[in-house]
Amino acid sequence: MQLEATEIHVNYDHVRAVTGVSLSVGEGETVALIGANGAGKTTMLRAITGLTRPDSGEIRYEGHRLDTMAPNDIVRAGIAMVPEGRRVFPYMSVKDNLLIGAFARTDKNGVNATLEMVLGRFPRLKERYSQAAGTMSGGEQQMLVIGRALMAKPKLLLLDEPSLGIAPKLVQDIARSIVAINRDEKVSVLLVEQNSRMALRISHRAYALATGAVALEGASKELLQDDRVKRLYLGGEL
Amino acid sequence: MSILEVRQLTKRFGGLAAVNEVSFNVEAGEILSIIGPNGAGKSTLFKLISSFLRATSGEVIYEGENIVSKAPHIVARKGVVRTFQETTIFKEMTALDNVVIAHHLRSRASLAGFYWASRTAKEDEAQFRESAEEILNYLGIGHVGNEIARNLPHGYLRALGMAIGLAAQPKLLLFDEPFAGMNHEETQQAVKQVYGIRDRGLTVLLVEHDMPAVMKISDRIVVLNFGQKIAEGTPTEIQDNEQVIEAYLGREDEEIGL
Amino acid sequence: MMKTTTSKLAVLGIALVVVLVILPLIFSGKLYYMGVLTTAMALSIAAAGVWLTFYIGRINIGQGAFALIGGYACAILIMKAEMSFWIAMPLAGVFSAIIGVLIGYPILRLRGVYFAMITLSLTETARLSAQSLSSLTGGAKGIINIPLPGALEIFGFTLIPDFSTIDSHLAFYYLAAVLLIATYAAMYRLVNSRIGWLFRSLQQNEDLASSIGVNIAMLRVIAFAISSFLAGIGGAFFVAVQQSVYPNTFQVQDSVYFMLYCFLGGLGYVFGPIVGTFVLFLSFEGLQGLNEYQPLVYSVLMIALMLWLPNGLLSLGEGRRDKAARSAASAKDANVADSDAKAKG
Amino acid sequence: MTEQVIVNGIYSGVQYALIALGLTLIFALMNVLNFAHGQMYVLGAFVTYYVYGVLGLPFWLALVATALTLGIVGVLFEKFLFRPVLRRSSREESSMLLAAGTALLLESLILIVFGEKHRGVPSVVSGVIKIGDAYLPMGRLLVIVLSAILIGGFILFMQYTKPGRALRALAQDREAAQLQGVDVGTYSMIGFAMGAMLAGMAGAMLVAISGVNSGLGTWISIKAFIMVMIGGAGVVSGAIVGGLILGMIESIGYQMLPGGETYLFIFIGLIIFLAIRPHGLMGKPWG
Repeated sequence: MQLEATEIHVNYDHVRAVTGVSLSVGEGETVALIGANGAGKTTMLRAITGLTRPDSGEIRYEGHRLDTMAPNDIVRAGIAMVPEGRRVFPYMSVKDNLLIGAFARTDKNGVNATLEMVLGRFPRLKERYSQAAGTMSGGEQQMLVIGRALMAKPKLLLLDEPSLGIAPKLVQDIARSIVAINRDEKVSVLLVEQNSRMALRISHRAYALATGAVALEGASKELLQDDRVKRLYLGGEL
Repeated sequence: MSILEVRQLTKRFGGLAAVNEVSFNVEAGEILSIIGPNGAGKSTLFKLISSFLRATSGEVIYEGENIVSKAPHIVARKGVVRTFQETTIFKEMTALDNVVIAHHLRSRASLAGFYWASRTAKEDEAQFRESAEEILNYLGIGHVGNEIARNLPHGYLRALGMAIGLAAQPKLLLFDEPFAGMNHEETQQAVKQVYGIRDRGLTVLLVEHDMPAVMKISDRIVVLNFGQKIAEGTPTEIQDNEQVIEAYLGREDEEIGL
Repeated sequence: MMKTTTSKLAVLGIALVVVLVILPLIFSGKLYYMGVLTTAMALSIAAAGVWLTFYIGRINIGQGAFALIGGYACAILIMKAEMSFWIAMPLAGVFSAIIGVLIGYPILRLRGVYFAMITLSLTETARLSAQSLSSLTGGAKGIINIPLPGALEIFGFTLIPDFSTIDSHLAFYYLAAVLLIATYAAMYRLVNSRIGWLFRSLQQNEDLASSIGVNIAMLRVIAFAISSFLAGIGGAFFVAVQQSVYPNTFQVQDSVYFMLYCFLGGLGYVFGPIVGTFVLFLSFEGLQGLNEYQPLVYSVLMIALMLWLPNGLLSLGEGRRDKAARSAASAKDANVADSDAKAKG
Repeated sequence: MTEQVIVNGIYSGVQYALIALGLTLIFALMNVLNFAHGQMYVLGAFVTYYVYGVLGLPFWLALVATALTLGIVGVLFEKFLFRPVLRRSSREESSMLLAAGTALLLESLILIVFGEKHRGVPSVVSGVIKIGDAYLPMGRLLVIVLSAILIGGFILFMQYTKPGRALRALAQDREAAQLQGVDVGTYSMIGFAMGAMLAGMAGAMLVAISGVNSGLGTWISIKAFIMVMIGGAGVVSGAIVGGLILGMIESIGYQMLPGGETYLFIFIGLIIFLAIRPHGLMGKPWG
């Protein structure tokens, strides 16, 4: 497995956010992490990228321990994250937002090639190239942060709620881009989503979290038909 | 009878409507939950009702009086009190002192009276302490009254937040995600506490995303998505509402495959 | 835990009273030392005000302004209105407090560095006002030859003799001691009354305080008015000792020092400002022998204290374990708070 | 007459903008209000005085020496003082006390090394040009041009270089910047050093015109705070606008009012302004 997290526990300020979650992502796989708000999905991503230190457990990426590395070194190791809530750099242009995504890279030509690829994939970004990112619509900003993450040429892409607050029509566009990125760029994807139908449709495997623990796991196709997923969101017994 | 009427309440940030013409009523003595997917505008709505944000337009009628955009302490004086998520307590005070100070609205003595420790002030203090102890015991955390609040475990902090809210003697108590980050047993406990609060004669409005808890506890539910009210009804009605399911799980008809 | 700290501080207070009475016996005849002690006490009074604004969560670097206002008010009342010092001094305090309310009401909405910056520039404003309003203040030449306090008589009975007829240094010393004790007794009472609890609630969380019905805007102004009052009293006293006041009597540097006194003593302790003022001011005077190296040594000491004793001198008295626990807790809090804040932003 | 006022305003304004830029950079990156900014300015002036005035080396070499010295001071301050204190303490007060301590430290060091005397240097250039009715000595013109070049260079650096982008990203969203691989520690240090350099360069220009003495620091810091309050803390455009506005108001005030009253009115105006716009003209995080 490319990424393997074992028995992760995270507490924030006395709050148990994650209690013993284990998950893995294989090379070339798209794995969905679904569950209602507050289930601990984001915390798992933060633990993988080093923004939050797990209280216990182990995270390995291509054999190396991640849970002792600084966030900037984790990026260099090939993991890029699209944080929740479209965290663009609002007063920077689209261009600068994309270029900062390649901050950890030193291959200038390679960066230019990636930039071409990203702009090809998201033509809207090309139209808004020198506009301040904060003035764009939510959907455009979401494309930008995905593009920004791709600029790092990651081997593993972590996406936190890309459909959040995006109009339903655009959600489909974003879902299609995720599929295409996984397929064309040979990037493994760990997708955190509340929109479980979308996430299950575009992923190979999925974990469903509830109150900080894995409640369901399995092939996405099967979970899509599983009524327990709905109950996970809207209440009722599993 | 409606204790609270929210009418066409709107809040815009820049051009974006975080809450868009939302209207609903809260009946006296009920437990009403506001739910919605992440980013739906729940917490903005919550802050508008408790007056921690100024509304762009619309009204919040409490007992026949429009309280929209009044200072939070004035709204609290009228009987609409909010709680916060668990980290918002007076961290460097003991749990008991947190609740004692929260009796502020019940003071009969003036500030000068408190300074000179007048008889009324002494009576107030004694009464506040007694009442604070009663509230802490009622919520089952009386035994940690003398702990510094920042050292308390999470479940206790949540109860402490409720205790602070209760001490202000509200008629309408607004809960901000009372079950977030709790495990199953803690949630059960907290649900009981909320029932208990209703049984004390209060009306409860809560914003929450723990669905099992919301379904269990609520008399009625209001569902928001993209800042608009998309449904209102009993838990069973909400669970079967296709629009609600879509808001949470996404649309069924999309065709995106691998 | 609260109880033991309280009684410890009470003991400290009594010890202070005893020391203040005994000191002049040791230093009798040594005018310089008496003067230094008297000044330190006057500064402690103003520093108590700064401490109170810290107590409601505001960084106040404007105390020099209010001390200057108090000083001028007192001087003008004595010289132009020919008032007795004993009336002029309290009026000076009240005048400072009124200015404090007028300025405080708009600016207390600001927090953190914004409030700090605006208060810092208040001190310059006060100095420039004193310079410009020369018909009232004498401009850069200041007001000089202010008479010593006269006798205080009530119903023909002399409570305090005319200072010019007695050892005025000793008289000022005891006056300062009385004012100091009165100030800190009043502060102690304030902080341990419900008002103190309300102030603490503001410091810890203004939103939560307003949610339980506390009128936070009013309380902030009250605290700032008390602070300005104490600055006015301290300033008036200082001017009476100097028998003169100039626009430079209190400057930006002094405002910064007031803040440092509070930090050094410890922001969590009512008596922190006394300890901080005495330690810093006396060591400052003690370092006079080092000539130009004096401020250097002083600043190095200050930075070293900041690095190793961030909770002030009085925190040395706390149990070591408790301190370790606190700093560990605050370190983790800081991380979480930082990421939380960013996550929300 | 009015033309002279405008010329004077621009002359002060560009220097002020340079000072405010350094202060706002440090604030935006670390949320530290650098009380020692004025002292850094004075230190820069003294380095230039020493290299150019005493050693007689070329003026440009003095500027380079100033930038290097202040850069090193900035690095040392950040690494050994601010970083440990900021990491350990969540209270804003701690960094502020530390900043006040460093201001005093620098001021006393300057006093020990350079003494109290006012120091001047020979003019870098001589001559006067006339613009309309206004006279502008060549020395002042040089200051205007150099300041404008530095401000322009700073903006270009921030806009178009990789480290510049990293600094902007860090100021706008610390965590998202980390996720792009920006090392917070290194870039906070770079930012602090650059802020110190900007203050020092402004001081170096001053010495070429009116000389320097060790007591100027606090007043410069206060002026820098005023500019930042006018423009909005942590915003590049705010610092520039704030600096130019202050320079212009000052110039007009000195023309119309006697003595110190200009600043009295500036302060009163500022309090009223802040009551209406608490976060200044452009108060938003980093632009």
